[in-house]
Amino acid sequence: MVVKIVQIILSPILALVVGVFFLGLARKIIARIHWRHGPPLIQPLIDIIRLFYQKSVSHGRMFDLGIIFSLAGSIVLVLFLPLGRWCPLSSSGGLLVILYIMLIAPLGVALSAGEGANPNISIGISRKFILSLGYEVPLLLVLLAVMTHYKTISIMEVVSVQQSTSWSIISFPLFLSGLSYFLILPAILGIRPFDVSSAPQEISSGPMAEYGGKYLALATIEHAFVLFISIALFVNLFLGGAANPVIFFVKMLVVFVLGLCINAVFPRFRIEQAIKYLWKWPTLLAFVGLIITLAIRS
Amino acid sequence: MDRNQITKWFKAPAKMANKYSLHVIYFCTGCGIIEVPPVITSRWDAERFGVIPVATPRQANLFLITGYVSVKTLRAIIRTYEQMPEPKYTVGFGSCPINGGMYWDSYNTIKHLDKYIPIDGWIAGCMPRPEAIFIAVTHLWTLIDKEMANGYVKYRENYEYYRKNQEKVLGKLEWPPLFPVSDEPRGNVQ
Amino acid sequence: MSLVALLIIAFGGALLTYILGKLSSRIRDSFAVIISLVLLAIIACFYGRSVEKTFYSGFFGLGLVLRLNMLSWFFAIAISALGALSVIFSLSYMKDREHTDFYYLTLLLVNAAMLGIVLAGDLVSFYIFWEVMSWSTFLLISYNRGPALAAGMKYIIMSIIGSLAMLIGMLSLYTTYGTLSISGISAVIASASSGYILFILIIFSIAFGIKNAVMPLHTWLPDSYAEAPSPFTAVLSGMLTRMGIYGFVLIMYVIVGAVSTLNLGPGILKFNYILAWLGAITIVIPTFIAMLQNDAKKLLAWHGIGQGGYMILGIAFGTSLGLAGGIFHTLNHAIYIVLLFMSVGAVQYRTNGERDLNSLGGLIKKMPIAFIGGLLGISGLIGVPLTNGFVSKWLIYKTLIVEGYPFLTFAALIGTWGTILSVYKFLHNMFLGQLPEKYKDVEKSPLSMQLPMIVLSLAILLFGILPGIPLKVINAIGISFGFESLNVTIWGIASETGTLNTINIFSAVLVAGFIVWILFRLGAKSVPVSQQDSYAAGAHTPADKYHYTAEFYNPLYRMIKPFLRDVIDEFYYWIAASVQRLCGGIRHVYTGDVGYYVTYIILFLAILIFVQLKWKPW
Amino acid sequence: MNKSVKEKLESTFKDIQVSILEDSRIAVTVENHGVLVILRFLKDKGFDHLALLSAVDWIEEKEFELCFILTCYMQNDDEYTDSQRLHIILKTRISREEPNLETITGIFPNAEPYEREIHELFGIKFEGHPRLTPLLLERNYEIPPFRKDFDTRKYVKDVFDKIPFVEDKDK
Repeated sequence: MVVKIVQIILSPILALVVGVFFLGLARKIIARIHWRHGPPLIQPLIDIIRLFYQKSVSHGRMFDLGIIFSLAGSIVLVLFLPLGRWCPLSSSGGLLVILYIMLIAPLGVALSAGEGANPNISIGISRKFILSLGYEVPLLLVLLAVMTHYKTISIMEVVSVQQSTSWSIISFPLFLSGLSYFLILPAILGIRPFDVSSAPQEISSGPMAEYGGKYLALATIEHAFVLFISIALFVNLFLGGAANPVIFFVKMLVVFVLGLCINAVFPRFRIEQAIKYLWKWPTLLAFVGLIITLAIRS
Repeated sequence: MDRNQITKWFKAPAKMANKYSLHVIYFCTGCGIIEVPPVITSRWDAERFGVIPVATPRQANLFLITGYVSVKTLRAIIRTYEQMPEPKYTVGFGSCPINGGMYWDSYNTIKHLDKYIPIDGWIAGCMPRPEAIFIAVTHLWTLIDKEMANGYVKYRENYEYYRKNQEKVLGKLEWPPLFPVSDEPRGNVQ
Repeated sequence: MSLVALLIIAFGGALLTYILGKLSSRIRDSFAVIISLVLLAIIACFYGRSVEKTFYSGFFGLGLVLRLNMLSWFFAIAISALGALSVIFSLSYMKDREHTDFYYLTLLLVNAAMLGIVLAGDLVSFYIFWEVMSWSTFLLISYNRGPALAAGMKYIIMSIIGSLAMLIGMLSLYTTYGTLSISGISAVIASASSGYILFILIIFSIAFGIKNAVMPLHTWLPDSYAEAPSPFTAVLSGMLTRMGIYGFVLIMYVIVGAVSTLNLGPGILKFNYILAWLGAITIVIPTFIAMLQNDAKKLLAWHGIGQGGYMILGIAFGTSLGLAGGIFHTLNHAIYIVLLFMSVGAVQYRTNGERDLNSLGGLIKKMPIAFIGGLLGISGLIGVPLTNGFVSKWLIYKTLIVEGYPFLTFAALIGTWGTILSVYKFLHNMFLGQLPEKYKDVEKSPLSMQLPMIVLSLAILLFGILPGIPLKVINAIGISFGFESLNVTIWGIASETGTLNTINIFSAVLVAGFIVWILFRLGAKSVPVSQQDSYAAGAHTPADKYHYTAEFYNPLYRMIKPFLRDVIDEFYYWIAASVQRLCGGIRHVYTGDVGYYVTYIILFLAILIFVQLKWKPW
Repeated sequence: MNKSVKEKLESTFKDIQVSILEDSRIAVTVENHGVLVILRFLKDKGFDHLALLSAVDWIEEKEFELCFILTCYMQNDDEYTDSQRLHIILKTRISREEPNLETITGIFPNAEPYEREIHELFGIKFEGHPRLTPLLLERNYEIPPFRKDFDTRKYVKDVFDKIPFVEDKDK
């Protein structure tokens, strides 16, 4: 029982550290792609400390509670994901609960920013939801393919089966689903070609327009958690989790750097182009993957 | 550049964090904004010092007023400055905000910008070079260290006088005063 | 206290309120509330008893039977609870309207009729109460005159078609088996040929499909929800439309029995597989149509249709988990859709009837309770963990995945994401964003409106965090149908293929929320600011023009709008128009003066004589 | 080519002076009441693009001079007949005391902002103009700023220098 308590306390902290490190790494890699020296790796940490010391503006009670609820949702989601061998809350819901808790974060931010009474925010939120509908179609097909392939809804079982047999990204039907998940990863993370919902130039950073000091800090931390969660889900489902957190972290690093290098060179999509892209190739791959998995299973 | 001295971080985290994470509000007030793109892109790369442009005043703590300030732009500058959250710093870029520069006798430009909003640092030159922005940033660091970058405190204490000057030039302002003002009747000087 | 006395109190109470209404409105209001609460109390203490008694046997030789078992008790308690809450809600909503006695009479009549349906032990009394319910609903829908008359007409025509289908089914059952009592038929029907069982199932599912607005038969619902007065729409959407689900469960699992419904029809074309696909389509298309609506009540109406699809998916596969999911979703849906319609009603009451989402906004500061009700309602509708909607959806998804129907699960999951988009637009356009000038001095909703909203919000959270309470009752229903029991615990369902533990989720969210709240308090103080002080690129925010609502998901509209024309509705209107043309043509025959009629008679006689001479048929 | 335009102008209108400046420019001076007629005539001749409307303040002769620069709307640059490269500068004089003129937005709708600007900066009133509201300036001035008798140094001394610095608020 004590081990469980330690795991429950340790995994969100680990997720926060890894997430903030990934944010710093992202800015450094993008800078190096631009031939710039780029900020130090701990720059996001400095920004967060500064934001916590800066006063801010509040538009009402929902403006505060929404961002708190959304960050709490992200922290809880980390508890459901197996990090290496140990997974704190795996016994209470499995992939379906993960899928549904993933929608707490955008909903919380949308509710809190919505009260900011600013059209930039409303346009940003509507784009964020359209984008989430866009990448949700292939993501659901991918998760259903994994669930029907392993005939279970608990993620620990998926990881343990992969530990014994081969990684699911190599096995025949799930290779297509893995590829489709990798194609929609930037949309889930909200980075470069798909950062259409928080575009600083067009809609003055969308939902973040009215976020000042500590609100912006919580939003950055929440972005770090989303970064960690989406990549951890990919590693767990397709790269077979890991025996201990170190290997798990290395796998996540590889996936993140690979994804980032591909996507840092793209200009930002318009929202229609993003939806057309998301509903064309990734959905096709995921659909074919699901049909083959179904055929093999029955 | 004492960013890596850990002891300073533990002694005064607020000051150190403010120094090494200056987010500039990307607001083109005058002809000087043409100097900012080379500063933030690969030629001079301000991000090395933690200076990045942000979209809204709510997220910013440094306001770079670049180039001449026309009477119409002053209204937007005051509005943006008041929307920035507290520890905020302003830097006048170029000679026009200092004393009107070459438009010293024009009817339509603001001569001494610090009559209307407090300015922490000045960069002389009729469009100074991008390195001058880094000089301003380092200058701001020393000011923050010595607790002298208190433009926002000055603004809060003498808000009444700043407001009066603003209304002398701009007439009636649409938005309510930022801090409570004892509103004795003031004729608007035309 | 027998069932007959219960029904007498229900119907008598309705008539009595009408009479009292003549004396004074205050007495009528309080009497209506008392009657509803008394009914609720009586039904509550009927828990666990299963009674079957023929209360009147002289009805043309058929015994009218009243029956109470776990299923009927479950629906009865839901009906009376929601009926009481909507009566309390309509106290202040209908305060200054004309002929409110008629409104209270029909509202209590509808509640009483629904109780009758649920307690009916035989098909005749079932049909009688069904007709009473349909007619009083028609009267209530067309209460607001104007466009409501057309909506009422559309509703009553489709209900009559449904009732006729049910009548045909009953007649055929009576001719083959001689009895109409449910227990009698269910004992005998197993021996019937599968073709006959399929016929009975199809006939009854047409009637119940219309009432539950399954996809092809759904067109009456959006107009009637939008035009009926809000408190009645709450009852209409909460329980009345779910009589269809009660009917489906009755016909599929009580009368025909689970074993024969599940293997009806060859291979893939089983009855319940097609029904499941109908349910899946009913989830996806209405949810995306809901996204395009600009009228708050129409948006919720389309969601009412969409959620009906989840219930059909739940009960279609006849596993104990699926049945539990379907029935639990019926209760959850009843709770949060009533809450949402009450929230819309409260906003309507304060902004004198404003329903258009594009001209509302920023009401969170003026009507916080209505906002909280709306927020919890939509989180229940979406299925955010810690709300009741999540538990029932989890059950339904688990059945579909374990049974091996990934594409049905995909349709259901996409329905959820469609719900998120359209339901956030609903909440954002009404409560968030800029407050228009003309609603500056709107006050809070009155207490009699806040009370039901608070009760229902607590119910959503309670059933979301401790789902064991309702699931124990639902498990008992499943056992009464002969399914194996789920091991239900107070915090959820425990099973080896995946357990759901809501207490863990709740405590995790609580602790994480507390930590984040402390982190939030540690940061520097934040200054409250008005909506005028929003970022507008240095300009002053113009009043009434700084609110983005029209065409909220514009890029998505342009992509999916052509696919979402309601072709079925147009098809029905085309049929109606062609029938009208036909009758118009026939009407020309009767020109009104006698000369024509005499010539018609002579012509007819001539034809008869000619036929007789030519072919001698007689 | 501009010779034929010159003859056409001189033949139809009597009290106008037409002089050919360098190769492709014609200066036409006319009385202020004849402006509308000539503009209509030139527009029908194909000079349908009012490139600029500007004013000059001849303070010694106490007159304002308004210049209308007309040209043909060039569809595509390469094949151009020399008549289409022609610029016509129409000049007219109005007295400085009561400076008002007919508006030409009837003929050239795009003149509306030009006239508003000239009204704001020179004080010339255009009768029949849809909205003569201020276009560029934030404050209002007794003497319009572009007039020669507007002393900008005195104005700056009166308005801007009188505003005290915040530091010496206690004086």
